[in-house]
Amino acid sequence: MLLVPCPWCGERDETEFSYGAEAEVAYPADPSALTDAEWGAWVFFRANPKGPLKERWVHVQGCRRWFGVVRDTATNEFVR
Amino acid sequence: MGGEHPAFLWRTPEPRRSYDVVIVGGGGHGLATAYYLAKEHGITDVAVLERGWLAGGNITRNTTVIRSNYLWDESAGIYEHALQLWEGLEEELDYDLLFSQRGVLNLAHTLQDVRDSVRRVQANVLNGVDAEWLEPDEVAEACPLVNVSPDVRHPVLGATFQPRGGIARHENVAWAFARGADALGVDLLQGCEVQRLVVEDGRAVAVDTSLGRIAAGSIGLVAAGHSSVIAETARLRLPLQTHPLQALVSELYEQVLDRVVMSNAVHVYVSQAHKGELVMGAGIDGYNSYVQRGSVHVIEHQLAAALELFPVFANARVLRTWAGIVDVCPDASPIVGPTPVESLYVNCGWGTGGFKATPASGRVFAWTIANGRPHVLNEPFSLERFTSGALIDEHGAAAVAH
Amino acid sequence: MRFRFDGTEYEGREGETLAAALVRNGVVGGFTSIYLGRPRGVYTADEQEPNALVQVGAEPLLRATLVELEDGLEAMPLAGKGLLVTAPEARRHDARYVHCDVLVVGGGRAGCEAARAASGRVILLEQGPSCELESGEGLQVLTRTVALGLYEGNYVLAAERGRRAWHVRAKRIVLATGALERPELFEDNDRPGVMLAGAVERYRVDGMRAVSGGWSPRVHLWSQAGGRLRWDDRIGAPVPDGELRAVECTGRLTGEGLPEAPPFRLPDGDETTMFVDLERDATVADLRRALGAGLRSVEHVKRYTTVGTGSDQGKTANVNAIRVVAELLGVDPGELGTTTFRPPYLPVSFSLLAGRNRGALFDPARETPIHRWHVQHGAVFENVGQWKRPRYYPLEGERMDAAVLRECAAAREGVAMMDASTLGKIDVQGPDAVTFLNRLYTNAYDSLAVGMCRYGVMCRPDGMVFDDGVVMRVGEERYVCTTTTGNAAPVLNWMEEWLQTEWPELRVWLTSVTEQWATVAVAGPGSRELLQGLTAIPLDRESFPFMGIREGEVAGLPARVCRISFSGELAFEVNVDGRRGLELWEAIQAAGDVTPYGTEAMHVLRAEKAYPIVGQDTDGTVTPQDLGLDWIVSKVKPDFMGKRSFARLDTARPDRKQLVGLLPLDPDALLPEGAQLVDDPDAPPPVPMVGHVTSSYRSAALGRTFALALVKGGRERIGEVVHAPLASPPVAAEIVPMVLYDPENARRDGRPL
Amino acid sequence: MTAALSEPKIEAQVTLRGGPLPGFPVEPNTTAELDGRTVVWLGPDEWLVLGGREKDYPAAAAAVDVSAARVCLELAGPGAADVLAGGCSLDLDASAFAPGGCAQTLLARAQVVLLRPQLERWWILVRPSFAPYLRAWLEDALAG
Repeated sequence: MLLVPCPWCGERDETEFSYGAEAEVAYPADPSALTDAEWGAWVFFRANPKGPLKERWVHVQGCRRWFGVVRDTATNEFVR
Repeated sequence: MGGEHPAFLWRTPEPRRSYDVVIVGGGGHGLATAYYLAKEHGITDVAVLERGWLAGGNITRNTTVIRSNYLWDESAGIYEHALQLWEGLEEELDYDLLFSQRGVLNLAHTLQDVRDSVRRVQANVLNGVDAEWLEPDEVAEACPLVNVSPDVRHPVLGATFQPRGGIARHENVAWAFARGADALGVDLLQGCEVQRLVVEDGRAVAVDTSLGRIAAGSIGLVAAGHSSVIAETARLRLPLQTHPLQALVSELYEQVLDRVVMSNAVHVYVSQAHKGELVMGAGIDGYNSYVQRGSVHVIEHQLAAALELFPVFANARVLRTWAGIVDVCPDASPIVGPTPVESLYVNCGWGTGGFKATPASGRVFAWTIANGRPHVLNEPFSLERFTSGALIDEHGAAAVAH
Repeated sequence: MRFRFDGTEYEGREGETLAAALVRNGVVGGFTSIYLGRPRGVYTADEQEPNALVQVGAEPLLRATLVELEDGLEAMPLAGKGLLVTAPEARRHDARYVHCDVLVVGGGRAGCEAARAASGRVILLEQGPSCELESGEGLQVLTRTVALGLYEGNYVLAAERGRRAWHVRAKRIVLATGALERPELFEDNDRPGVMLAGAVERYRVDGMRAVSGGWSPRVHLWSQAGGRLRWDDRIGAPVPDGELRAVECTGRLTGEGLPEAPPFRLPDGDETTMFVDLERDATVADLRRALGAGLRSVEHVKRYTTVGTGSDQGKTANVNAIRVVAELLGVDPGELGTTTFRPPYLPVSFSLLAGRNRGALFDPARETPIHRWHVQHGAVFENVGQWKRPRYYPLEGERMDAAVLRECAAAREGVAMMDASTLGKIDVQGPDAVTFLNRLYTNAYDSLAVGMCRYGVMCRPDGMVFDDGVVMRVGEERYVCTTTTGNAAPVLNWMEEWLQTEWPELRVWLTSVTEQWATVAVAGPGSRELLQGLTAIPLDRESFPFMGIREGEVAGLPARVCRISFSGELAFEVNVDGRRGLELWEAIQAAGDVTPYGTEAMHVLRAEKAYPIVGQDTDGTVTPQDLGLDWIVSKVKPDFMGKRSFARLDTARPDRKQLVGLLPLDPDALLPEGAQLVDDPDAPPPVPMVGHVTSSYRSAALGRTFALALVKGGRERIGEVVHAPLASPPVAAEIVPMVLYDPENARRDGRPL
Repeated sequence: MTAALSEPKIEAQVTLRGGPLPGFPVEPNTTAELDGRTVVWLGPDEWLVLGGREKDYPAAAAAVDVSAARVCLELAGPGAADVLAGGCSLDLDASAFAPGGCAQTLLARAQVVLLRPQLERWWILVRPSFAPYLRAWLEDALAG
């Protein structure tokens, strides 16, 4: 049972959150300028490292805020 | 005990410096691939590299459900091919796999479940896959343990039934392929961790391992949860996310359940293995992780769900819980085929569906490596589909975990 | 007190375990092994007991060493397998979530010391019935409570026997779990009368052969949580090694204070009767055979021999197995490592972990403010997500088909009303609201005037339809977006995700108002007259246009009325304060001859107009264009969610599955929903499928059956016939344009007042 | 279990968005009493005012009437916290959740806003559609 650090509400049980995968994958400035491959990469490809991952969570059962954290996927420990 | 296993399984060879084909990953799919390479393509200069112990990954952690009642033609194609191979596999490999075609029930709990079920059953039948739709009273007949009372929170409105579906004993399957491959000359190298794929002018030529560099004519990457990590070393990005998938077994009980029963709506699937333990699976934990450990609330929900369907389990006890780590594609279908890196082939993204596909996955992947192009059955499962949009979306209408 | 074991009555004593009582009563043996059928007897005095397994009533596989005697207890010996029987559940299980500064696991000497030394809120777990410490200020002692697992975030799951699951979050955890005595290996070491020395001592019994292979620390929790282990040659067993954040080990768990183990060597004799795992009937011979098969990993050996897979999870067997394998391979036991430790430490019942979440409490059933009325009027309900929605309202003895035809006819010819309160409603406010909506919906909102509403569709970035609904502009900078019932929460989360993570610069605020408003849809040619009798808002078609919004009073309640129609008929949706929803409903009921209708009739009415239902006519692989909604996909907006994906090779194919109407050639034949469609009904498998039926009904208005279907290149195939060969009997149907009822929308304005 | 369940009526509730208005709590998971009304922190830019109406707060960036969107279940008595601890993963000890505190969390399987007006008095704000479930769950828990 992960203890997820909400920057506002503090550490809460994983059950209060939804997971948002890799953080800071910006929406392309002009999708129409991208090739199908480039567009597909944005839509479907996200980082999946074994180790530190900058990822997003949303405190969906709490303050409803999205936030980014770094978690080590090899240990499940929140680094920051 | 152990009588069901043969007196000899495999050698423990010294690694050679070079092989025609190197298979990265000594799980069920990797071992099956090596077996079929040797058996059907005469390619025996093959090494299977396993960082831990053979078949120590997902194949030993899964719930061994076998079925082929998938919605889309592409999925039905490869899973039905697998089921047909399963039906001859004990003979093929001369090994008791405890393969039991006891029938698989997928319960429907909502009107939309019913629509989706009818759609899937009819697609199956038209594709030549055995499938039936059962009304609640027929469900009770097929599996008297299931509570079909209309008064429960999520009543059973019916079920799809695949009589040829069932279960097999996972380590027997992996060991049978391993023994078969070993007997045909394949080197099974355990404790051999692949650190990186060596690529020279766009061509994969070798792997650097904890036992040194091993050159390869072709490389098949079949590392389940770790596929994307290893692929990254060849600058190959895969649309995968790795999640824990939990399962559990109960203590041993006299046989009470002679079917496989699955329910998406309430997130549970269960069968009773030959030894007598109930084998149950849950949903995927939501976050990416390589830790073979899940969160306890998932198990709690799963058990509550199981008791809604099977009141008789109230006094059953959980003996052991664990998690495998599965790599999941955006469309919940696998990627099997060539990559932009020449002579590097991937077989990954099976998510929760890997075990049942083992023989077909190994067979078509061996064909793909041997011929340098995809077999007709895995052609649709290409990386290309994430560019063209031709996904094979199995978590839409047909989404049935495992 | 008296108790029965295997049909024989014995005398028992207060505070005694079943095992202790059996031993005291001179029962040597009494049990049988699982595969070899060898006689076995009580072997230990603790939770690792491999032989003395009993069934007590409906409870299978209890360890006699843990069963506390009660007067009249009846126990049957089990040979390794229990019986699952349905029986009324005696106990109610629940859970407790607790937090503490220090959690001590194990109430032995070391555990109690640790608890005494600890400050702040302290919890001590002891699996036995008693502990020298008692609960007091700042200290909570839980006896008969076994720690099952140690998880991320210093989270311990524990089971208080037969009662309660404890979820403990601790700042610091002290493991004082002690050690377990090991069996000794020799020929026939499983015979009744052979007993661990510690047990002989505990039972104070004569005539037993006391054996000991040394002691193994209970490293289970430590290892489960990812703690490293080190082989300790002195005690001949693994001990905790390295560090785990905020977890400490103390006492015999660390190996300290444990007797030095006798140097290990394989005894001579018949290895087929030297039992390593008593519960699994696995012997030294089996281990030797596994190595002979070429196996080297203890994990392989475990699976080959099943050593350690019994209900004691190898508590008695695993360390000895490692010692034997090491000996046979001539390696140091430390090199072999151990098999993986997994929760739970002791088996725990499904019902204990399920707790209160059973029956009606398994999953919340959500009810609208008007629910009571629906129940009182005999509605048959449908589960939609967690909601309970009336599916139809049968009259005395009326079947569903008849009820639905009647409800539909009322909506087409008279007045009908339905409870639409479950629709999601999201209040969207702020200067940038319109920009926000333009980015998420496929159509444009700049031209939407205050007091008007517009139908909208949302796609995922992959271009597939995600949800649809109506966007109402209720103020200069204020909108209310409705969502499908099942997607209310997902759509709000989706909106928040984009707003917060991609477009934080937008000044927009989102609030769920789903339950703020009760919504009643009044549909039918007579709806205007009926409703006009309840409100001063002019409802005539000139002053209240289609897709208009009016605020005012209805039946004396402050209301927001929208002229939107999901049936094609003249219709009004009346929204009032949720707390007054029932009042509104009853007022409209009382205002005239109004037929309540449910989701089934609603589905028929909308299907006659080819209004798609997300999730029924779509499955996550359908674009707005596939649904024939090109008119709602903006050609002018530079971008919106999903736009780019429409241009992809596969998504732009002309022969994609498209939503079309189907008219069975036999107007009485009903296509099954979900039915697959083919061109050649007589082709042998595999038969190419050209589409499938998404919705299918009997229509009162059309006086026949009809369906909606997704058909490959369907819009190019109007007039052609397709077949549903697996319908019974098979059905042939003509492909027709989607909209089968009032295609020119003549009815939606109703007749003038 | 020594606790009693009741349902106090809250006539009006309003959600306010944007920056904090004077006197509003800015500390997460706290409440403030303002002109006889309880202002509940729901998020860095979101507050719930018990007894408030949209028109009372023209200065707010956004004000939304949610008077009907949550009902209040009150659990009071020495055993109240223990009952809640049967389905809520928060630390309900007064040292961690003091009177005047609030939290949005899960109670059993329902999302709630949890308030602690007094040491042994808890207010559970829940969506009306979930109220029958939560009431049943609490009554079940109270029965022990």
